[in-house]
Amino acid sequence: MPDRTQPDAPDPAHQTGITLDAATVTLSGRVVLDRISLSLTEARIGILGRNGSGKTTLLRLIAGLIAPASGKVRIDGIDPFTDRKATLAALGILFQNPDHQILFPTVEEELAFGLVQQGQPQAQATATALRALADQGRAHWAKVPVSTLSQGQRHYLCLLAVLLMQPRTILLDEPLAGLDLPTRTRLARRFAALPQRLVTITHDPETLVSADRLIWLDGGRIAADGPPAQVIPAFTAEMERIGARDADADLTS
Amino acid sequence: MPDRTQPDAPDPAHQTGITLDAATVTLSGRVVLDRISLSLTEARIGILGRNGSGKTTLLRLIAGLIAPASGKVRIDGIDPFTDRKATLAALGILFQNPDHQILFPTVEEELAFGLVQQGQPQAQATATALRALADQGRAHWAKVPVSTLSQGQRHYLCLLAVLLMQPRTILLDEPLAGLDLPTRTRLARRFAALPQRLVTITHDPETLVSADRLIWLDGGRIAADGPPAQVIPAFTAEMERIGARDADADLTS
Amino acid sequence: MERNLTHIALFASLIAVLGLIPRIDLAAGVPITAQSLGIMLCGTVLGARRGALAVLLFLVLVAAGLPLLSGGRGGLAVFAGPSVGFLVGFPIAAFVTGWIMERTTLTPGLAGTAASVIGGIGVLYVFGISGLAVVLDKPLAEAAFLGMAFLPGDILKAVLAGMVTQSLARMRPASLLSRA
Amino acid sequence: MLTLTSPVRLWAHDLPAGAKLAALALATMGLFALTTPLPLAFGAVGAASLYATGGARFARAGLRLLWPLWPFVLIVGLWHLWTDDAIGGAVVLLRMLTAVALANFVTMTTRLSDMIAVFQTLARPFGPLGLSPRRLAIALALVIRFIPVMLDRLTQISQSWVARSPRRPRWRVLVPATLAALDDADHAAEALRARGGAD
Ligand SMILES: Nc1ncnc2c1ncn2[C@@H]1O[C@H](COP(=O)(O)OP(=O)(O)OP(=O)(O)O)[C@@H](O)[C@H]1O
Ligand SMILES: Nc1ncnc2c1ncn2[C@@H]1O[C@H](COP(=O)(O)OP(=O)(O)OP(=O)(O)O)[C@@H](O)[C@H]1O
Ligand SMILES: O=C(O)CCCC[C@@H]1SC[C@@H]2NC(=O)N[C@@H]21
Ligand SMILES: [Mg+2]
Ligand SMILES: [Mg+2]
Repeated sequence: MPDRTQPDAPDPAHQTGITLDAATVTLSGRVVLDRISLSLTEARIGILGRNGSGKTTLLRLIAGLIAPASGKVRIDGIDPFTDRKATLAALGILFQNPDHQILFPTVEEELAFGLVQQGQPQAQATATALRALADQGRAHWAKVPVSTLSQGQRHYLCLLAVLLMQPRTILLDEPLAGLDLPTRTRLARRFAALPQRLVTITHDPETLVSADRLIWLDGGRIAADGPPAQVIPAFTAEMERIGARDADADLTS
Repeated sequence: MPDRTQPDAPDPAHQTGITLDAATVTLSGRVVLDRISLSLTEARIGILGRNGSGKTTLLRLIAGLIAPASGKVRIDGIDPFTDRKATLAALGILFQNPDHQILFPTVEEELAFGLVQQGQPQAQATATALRALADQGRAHWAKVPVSTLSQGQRHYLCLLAVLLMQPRTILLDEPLAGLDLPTRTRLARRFAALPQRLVTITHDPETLVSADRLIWLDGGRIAADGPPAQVIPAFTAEMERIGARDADADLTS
Repeated sequence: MERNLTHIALFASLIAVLGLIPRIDLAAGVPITAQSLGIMLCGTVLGARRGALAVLLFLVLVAAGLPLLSGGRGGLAVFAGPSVGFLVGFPIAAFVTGWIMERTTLTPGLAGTAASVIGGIGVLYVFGISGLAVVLDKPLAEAAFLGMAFLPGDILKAVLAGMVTQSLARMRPASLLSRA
Repeated sequence: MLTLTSPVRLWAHDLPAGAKLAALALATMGLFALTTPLPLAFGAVGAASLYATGGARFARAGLRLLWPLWPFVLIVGLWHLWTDDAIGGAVVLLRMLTAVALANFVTMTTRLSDMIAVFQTLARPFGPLGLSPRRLAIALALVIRFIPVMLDRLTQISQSWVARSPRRPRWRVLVPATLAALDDADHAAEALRARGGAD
């Protein structure tokens, strides 16, 4: 049985996708993303780059959590920073750290919240949340305090919460970091089965070999953009080259 | 030039090592480590195991941050929970998350703290910290607010802080998770050059192929204990077997 | 906007967590508690309006029945108990502390201590001691005598509040909403 | 989290929370209007019989909740004996114990969610000031969610300190703990915005 939570999610191929037009982001006076222009319409997109290269900032920009200092961002034609309501249907984001994402004390409340935000009445939202849990064989989770779930379980809860809102695009910030191998294998399988467009940040280029398109960020700019067969070898070679150099020259700044 | 911060650190071979004698840890009424007996005298020791298997708890127990509910823990003959003063010289710990480790606003204060606690006068401790930074080509970090460092840089700072205290054994909790490839390569190289005993937790068995001894924890007990050639294949096979199974059976608590 | 809401909520949690520091029963059933330090910090860090709202939020949960006051007490009963004056004074104390913090140009540390002494001790004691007088059916002077038992501890807390505020100003200047 | 709700279910659980609160407010005002021991004693007997309707276990739980008042009782008792004003002492103690017992009775027989719903209704008039019931609900949930998170943080901070120091951190955990609260607040704000904000 395929592992799909959203049988009726819209087909990503019919969407206009994510477009950035010379978008620049400045944080505390520092240019963190520098005139990024992109048009993303593929179903599986990967983002690579060193620590501090601006990957998370790019995801937050696309999700409308921060505004560009200059330039333009559009998701399926929507401005994600100003039109929050429409963005909720267009786009969901899985934060790198589940503890930065979970807002409610119990599993049921956490799941229902997004639906209420999308306009469902509370009772209906709770019912939908309970049904989703039951579908996953986790009906007993409903009243469980999130603080008693393990890291992997909290991670999974965040994913369920995002999927329940049925966004057309899902942004994933290092979704597999810190998880054990079996959990990684399973989550990867679950991601692969999703009908939505996925944009995934990772430090492991191997997990992106089957992506449609990879973007390599470096110092807030796009260093490479293309199919995995082209980007991965270049990226790996450069990372190995830097890694072989003396550490000191680079960690500085 | 070899990358050693502690030219005069004691030779691990002369130490009696870490011994656990039927140590049990109970957290909020739950048995998290179940009568663990170990005698660790090797220079490079790895700990493997699934999320929630008790790896971090074992490290905390060894570091004397928690007391065993029953059983005994000794580091070079010292009880790490009660004899804090002696333990500081015997043992340092790098926490999994740098945000859980850093206590002070600037790099210099963070580095000097441990030295002052070991009995150095403040002025001398600060001088030592500055010298260590200069040795690493990072003299300009001294007054930098920790919050403006990237995740990888903070990680590196935590490691420096531990090394500066010159403990005979260093416990590392997933020291490479979330770091980019070059930083990982460099840190791995630096770890390899350290004269101290290292106990490393990881989810990546490949990073432990050159260890002297691996311990595989499962559900708070030792599932396997031996050289990498023996433990890694068994561990990997089991993880793949579990990963292939349906997720639902397992994520359910 | 979201940021205001979450800061208010997180500081309400902070007051609750401070209540877990063991309390000492004293002076006619009003405990010595680290929670009054939480009240001061709400003012010095969040400022007048947000600080007072954080304290109110905390009190709403206490009234609703969560055992968040020191010693695991809570429910409507605490508003009928000897502490009622202090509890009513809490949000006002946070407001005054924040109000002073927002207006003085002293360094965050000095301002934090001064504002905490005026708001978190002066104003709070006016309410707390009046409450004690009503509950005990005693003249204000006698109630004030009982209240003085808290003074040494509270002065220490005001100094701590100043030090914490000073450190925050250095470490997360953007998060010191009272000075933003 | 532990709440103060009753271990036993009784008739008062079925009354609307708003009505119980209104009755409690009236009763408390009444108690403070009385100044002689006899009517106050009647009030105390009334409160005791309310507890009696819940059975022995309920009554014991109620008595336990009164226990934290012992220093108050002791001091007031000694003071009034010393000033030779036994009647005044009886008035103060009867009034206080009865008022607290009645309030506990309402807390014990009202679910947390019902109580919060009443507060939301009470907050409605303040909507124009930015205190909408919905925001109040989100804020309350956030507080409950972050209390255990913050406790974990306190443990982590003390462990990080102890790992490098022979001494306990004690009050020194305050700065890192407040910092953690501020950072958590920023993260929560972003998570809230990611799912539609609080308006
Ligand atoms: N609030 C801020 N103020 C100033 N600089 C910031 C701020 N937030 C992030 N930065 C800087 O912006 C750069 C990009 O940060 P970002 O979090 O996007 O990196 P990343 O590519 O996700 O890195 P990682 O792989 O470590 O997660 C970093 O150099 C970081 O120090
Ligand atoms: N304070 C606590 N109270 C109750 N249970 C706890 C507590 N801390 C940890 N545990 C439980 O103990 C078990 C072991 O936790 P530990 O952190 O040691 O796991 P780990 O092997 O380090 O996992 P990970 O790979 O996710 O870091 C987990 O199931 C966890 O839920
Ligand atoms: O927990 C309660 O019942 C409320 C406590 C009020 C205690 C007041 S706050 C000011 C003064 N300083 C203290 O330490 N305690 C009192
Ligand atoms: Mg990132
Ligand atoms: Mg761990």
